[in-house]
Amino acid sequence: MLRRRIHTARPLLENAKVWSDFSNRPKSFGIKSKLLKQALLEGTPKYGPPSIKRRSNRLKYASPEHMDDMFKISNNFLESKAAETYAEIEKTKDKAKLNQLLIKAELFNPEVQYNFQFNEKIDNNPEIIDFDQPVYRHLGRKHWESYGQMLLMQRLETLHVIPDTLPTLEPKAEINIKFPYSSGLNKWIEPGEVLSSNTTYLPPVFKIQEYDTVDPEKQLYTILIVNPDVPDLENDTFKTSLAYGLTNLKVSYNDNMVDSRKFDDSNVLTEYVAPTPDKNIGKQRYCVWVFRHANDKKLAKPSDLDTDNFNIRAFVEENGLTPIGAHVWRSEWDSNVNIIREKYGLDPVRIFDKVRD
Amino acid sequence: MSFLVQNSVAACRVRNVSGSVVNASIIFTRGKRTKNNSGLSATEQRVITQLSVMSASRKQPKLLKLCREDLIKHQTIQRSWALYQQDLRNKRELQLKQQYENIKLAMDTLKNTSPELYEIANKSEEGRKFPLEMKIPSDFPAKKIWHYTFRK
Amino acid sequence: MLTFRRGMATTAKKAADGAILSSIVLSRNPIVTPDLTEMESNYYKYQSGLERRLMWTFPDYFYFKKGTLSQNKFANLQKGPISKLPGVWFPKGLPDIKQSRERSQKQNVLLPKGASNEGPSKEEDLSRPVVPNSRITEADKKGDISSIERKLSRTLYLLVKNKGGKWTFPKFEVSDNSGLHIRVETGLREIGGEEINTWTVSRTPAAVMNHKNGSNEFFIKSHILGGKFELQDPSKTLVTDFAWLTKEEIKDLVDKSYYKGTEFMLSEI
Amino acid sequence: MLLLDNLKSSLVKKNACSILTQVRNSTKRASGSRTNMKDSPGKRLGPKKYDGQEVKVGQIIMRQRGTKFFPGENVGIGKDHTIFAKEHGVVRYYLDPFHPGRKFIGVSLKRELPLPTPHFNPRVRRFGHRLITDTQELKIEEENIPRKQRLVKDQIIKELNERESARDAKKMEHKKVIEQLKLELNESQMDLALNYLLRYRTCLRNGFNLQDSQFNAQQYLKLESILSSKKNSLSKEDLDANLKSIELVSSLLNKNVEFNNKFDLIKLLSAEEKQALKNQLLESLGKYKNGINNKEEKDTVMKLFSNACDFLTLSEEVHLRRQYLKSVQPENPSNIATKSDKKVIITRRFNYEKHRVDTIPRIKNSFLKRM
Repeated sequence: MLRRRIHTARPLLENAKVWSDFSNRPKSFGIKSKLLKQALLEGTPKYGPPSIKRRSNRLKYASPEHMDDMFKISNNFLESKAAETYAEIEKTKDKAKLNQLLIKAELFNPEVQYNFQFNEKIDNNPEIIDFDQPVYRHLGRKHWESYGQMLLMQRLETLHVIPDTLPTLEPKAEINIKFPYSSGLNKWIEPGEVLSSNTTYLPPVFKIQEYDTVDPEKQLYTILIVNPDVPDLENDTFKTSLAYGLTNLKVSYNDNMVDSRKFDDSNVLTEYVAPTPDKNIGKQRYCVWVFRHANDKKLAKPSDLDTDNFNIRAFVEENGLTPIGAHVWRSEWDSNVNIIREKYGLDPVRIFDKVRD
Repeated sequence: MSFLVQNSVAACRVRNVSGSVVNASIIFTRGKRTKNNSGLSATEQRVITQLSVMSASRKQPKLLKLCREDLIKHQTIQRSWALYQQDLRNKRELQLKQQYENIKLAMDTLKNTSPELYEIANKSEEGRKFPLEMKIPSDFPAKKIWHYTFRK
Repeated sequence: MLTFRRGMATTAKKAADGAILSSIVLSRNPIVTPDLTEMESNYYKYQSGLERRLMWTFPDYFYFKKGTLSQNKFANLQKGPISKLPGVWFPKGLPDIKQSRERSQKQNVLLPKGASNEGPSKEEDLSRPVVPNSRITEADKKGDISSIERKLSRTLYLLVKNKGGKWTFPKFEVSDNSGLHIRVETGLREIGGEEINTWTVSRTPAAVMNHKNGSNEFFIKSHILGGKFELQDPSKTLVTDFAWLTKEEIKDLVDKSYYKGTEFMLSEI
Repeated sequence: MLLLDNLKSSLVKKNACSILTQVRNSTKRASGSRTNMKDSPGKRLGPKKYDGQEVKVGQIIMRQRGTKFFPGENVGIGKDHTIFAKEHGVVRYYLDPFHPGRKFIGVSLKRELPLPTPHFNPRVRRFGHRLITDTQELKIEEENIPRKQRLVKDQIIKELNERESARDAKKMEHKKVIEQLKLELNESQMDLALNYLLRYRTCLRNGFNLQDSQFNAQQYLKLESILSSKKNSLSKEDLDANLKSIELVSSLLNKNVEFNNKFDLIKLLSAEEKQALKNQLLESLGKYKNGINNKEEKDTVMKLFSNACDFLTLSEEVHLRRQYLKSVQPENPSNIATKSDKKVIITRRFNYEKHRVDTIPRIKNSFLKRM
């Protein structure tokens, strides 16, 4: 029964333009293009919406009726709510609460939504999607959880990466890998993809996107790539080898590509060994694990790292690492493997045959 | 159209059961000239028309595709509406809570000050009827807005 | 004896210390639907626009039998959609027509008018056009707060002014054990005449207010359904004026503490 | 006794009732109704191996209708839900706390290993392969590739060669440009430079930005040289010298050459130079702001754009081209034809205000392609 008067009950904050005043707000909360911004906030121009590139398509397009009028009212309403939240923010001291409020204040800002929905999220431009801002981290996490995270977990389980390497994973950060050096390819690898030996013969680069609140100045990370499918002929089973290890890495929310500009020899646990599977033994899994260090403690380089028979569980236990993200790709014998083995100075591939009994 | 035809046949079977003259073997189609040659009676034709009103075939509009700005605008509108409704809901709940607490307080006070009145106020009112004179609001008032004459 | 006691029972000032008072929150329910806020009216407009754009084609063959006069009338009134022509450029997109409706747009269905608006309409004429009455009444125009016909879209509450010049809900001292709700109903008739039809929601008081002198004022909710509140002889009842007011108007008129104690009972529409 | 009597009488009553409804015909029916005689032979379902029995690969453990038992570790399930062994070992029937309400059949690789393996422990796996030692067999297996690969092998090799020759041609082009610019590079440096430029160009084409492209190309050369030094066990000094020369060559190239928006190698232009050229172009284009009217004008504008790819980004160039070389000139009195004109092109356009079709005769020169 009780319904009205709410909108008119707060005349004070009605005109508080917290979203349109950019004097002390980051640029990433606004749409970069002036035309787009105008079209969004002040109504679609006569010649049609500027987001449609072709003139003929603009001519054909018709907006729903009364949309602009209603949008203005809605935007003012949401903005007045945001102004209330900002007023609350000034009083709040608790950090976790503050984070929540900062998200709440900007989450429904149409400009923020436009920026996030229609721009590149993995290769983000910090001027548009700035993951330093809690609201973009929140949106990013939601976006990741809606597909990427589920895909990753499904691949990890069906390929038995868990529990063959580590018991389980609680995904916290989004990990992406690509191989830009080996063939100049500019493509993010989907978890579980089978890659040719030529693609993987030089080390990958990693992108560690944190969505949690961490201190990027202090937080350290370790990356391990392990292969749990190395034949162990003596015991007629498999052993795990360490294909690549990087440690004591630092990443920030926006600048989080881990390539050799980010680290030097002191960060390398073991040099990259390219996947060169033997013939007739099927696909080998290359599991990328990313860990957070506990208490910003640096990891000392162990002198006796057995890369051929690597016990990842013991290593993680010893160094107090917390797995936060993973990735996996698969490699198989192909006719190029011998060439790569030669480049690495390894013996030519071994050829196996299935034991039949 | 196939959906429509099936439906009309089915409807005719039902009518057959209830003893009508309709022949189930005829397959009806709307839009076809059926004046004399098909032998469709007026009732049959009416059934077809009625069924075709409910059928979606050839009546649906094109999918609504919004451009990027309009999509964001639409989302903003829906979100603000949801928040607006949430505000109203919260306020209503708060008022109801206040009302309940105050009824409780009033009754407690009454119990302390006058147990006799408390007894009366607490008596069950089962069987009490809602007055018939109470009206539901309409969009526009009636010619006679209020009835001033009342005799017991 | 009886009349004397009742006459004494209308003001709080004269109430003895620790007395029980009973007040009536008499409301007149809205007669017309609530006024829409800007937000609501615009949202409904927007939604109905979307709905019209996404509606199924109007099945005119269902409403108008083929070959009849009314069908002819209807068909003549409709503006047909733009049809496709070979070799012609349509800047707003190629027409996509099904059942003589442009599928990418809303359908404008024009209905033939049954009666003309011209000429005087008689009460007996059943086909006369419907002209709704105004939602704003004479009382609204005059600003007459004692009329029950004001502010049709809001809930109004009866407030009375006592001799001290204070506005309150009508309150009565309870001196017998007939019940709070009985007392307010009889009291209301003492100050407003017998010709009121009220319906008291419950015997249970909706709120209580503790006064400084130790007296407790209980509030009983009631609705007026018909009849008229007419001020009786002020010398007997100690009530000098009355008004039908909305929640906001009550806030301006009564004491702050009094408003705070009763505000939650009052409806916003 | 009384109970028995009761029962008897009720039985009799029942029978009496059935006798009453029975119809006796003059002839006896030959056989029962149609629903009989539909029995089929038993399907021999059930376990074929029991808990603790040893199985070999492929042996059937259970035949069933539906999944009465689910396949557990080291077993597979057929299309009729037959459960069979995938490894040789010991059959185990077990329950898994992670799937309550399901029964499992698994094969344990060793008799002492219990099933199920704890959920968070690594699986127990058998490699099950042996190294081929027989030379004859080895030779056959070495050359053996999957059929699908074998079928496309020739095609792939052909394409590889084509790409390789295209790369060589590109290298020659780049070499010419470098020689024109007179960058002082010795033979090995030239080799590095050509490889660098090729990879630099590939990265740009694949959508990397300028810095990343340069870095990726350099990193590629460095990693390659590290690999070769390790293989040939070069000393650290030699490797450092190699890396240094890569850095030297790449920085020299970065300072002197760049790729234009068509990915052709050109001399590096500074931002000011580019701006100047752009201004110059805009100035000379200014004349044609109101559209071009004849073929000569079209040719001159095309000519002005001939080297625009060197100093404009692709989007800038496309934008300008669209602005100055419109495929159809906008309607104005000068290019609307009259009826007396001979060579006219007619467009028919729907007019939404007047609700009719407009016929617009245009002279040929208002269409870029027909000029």
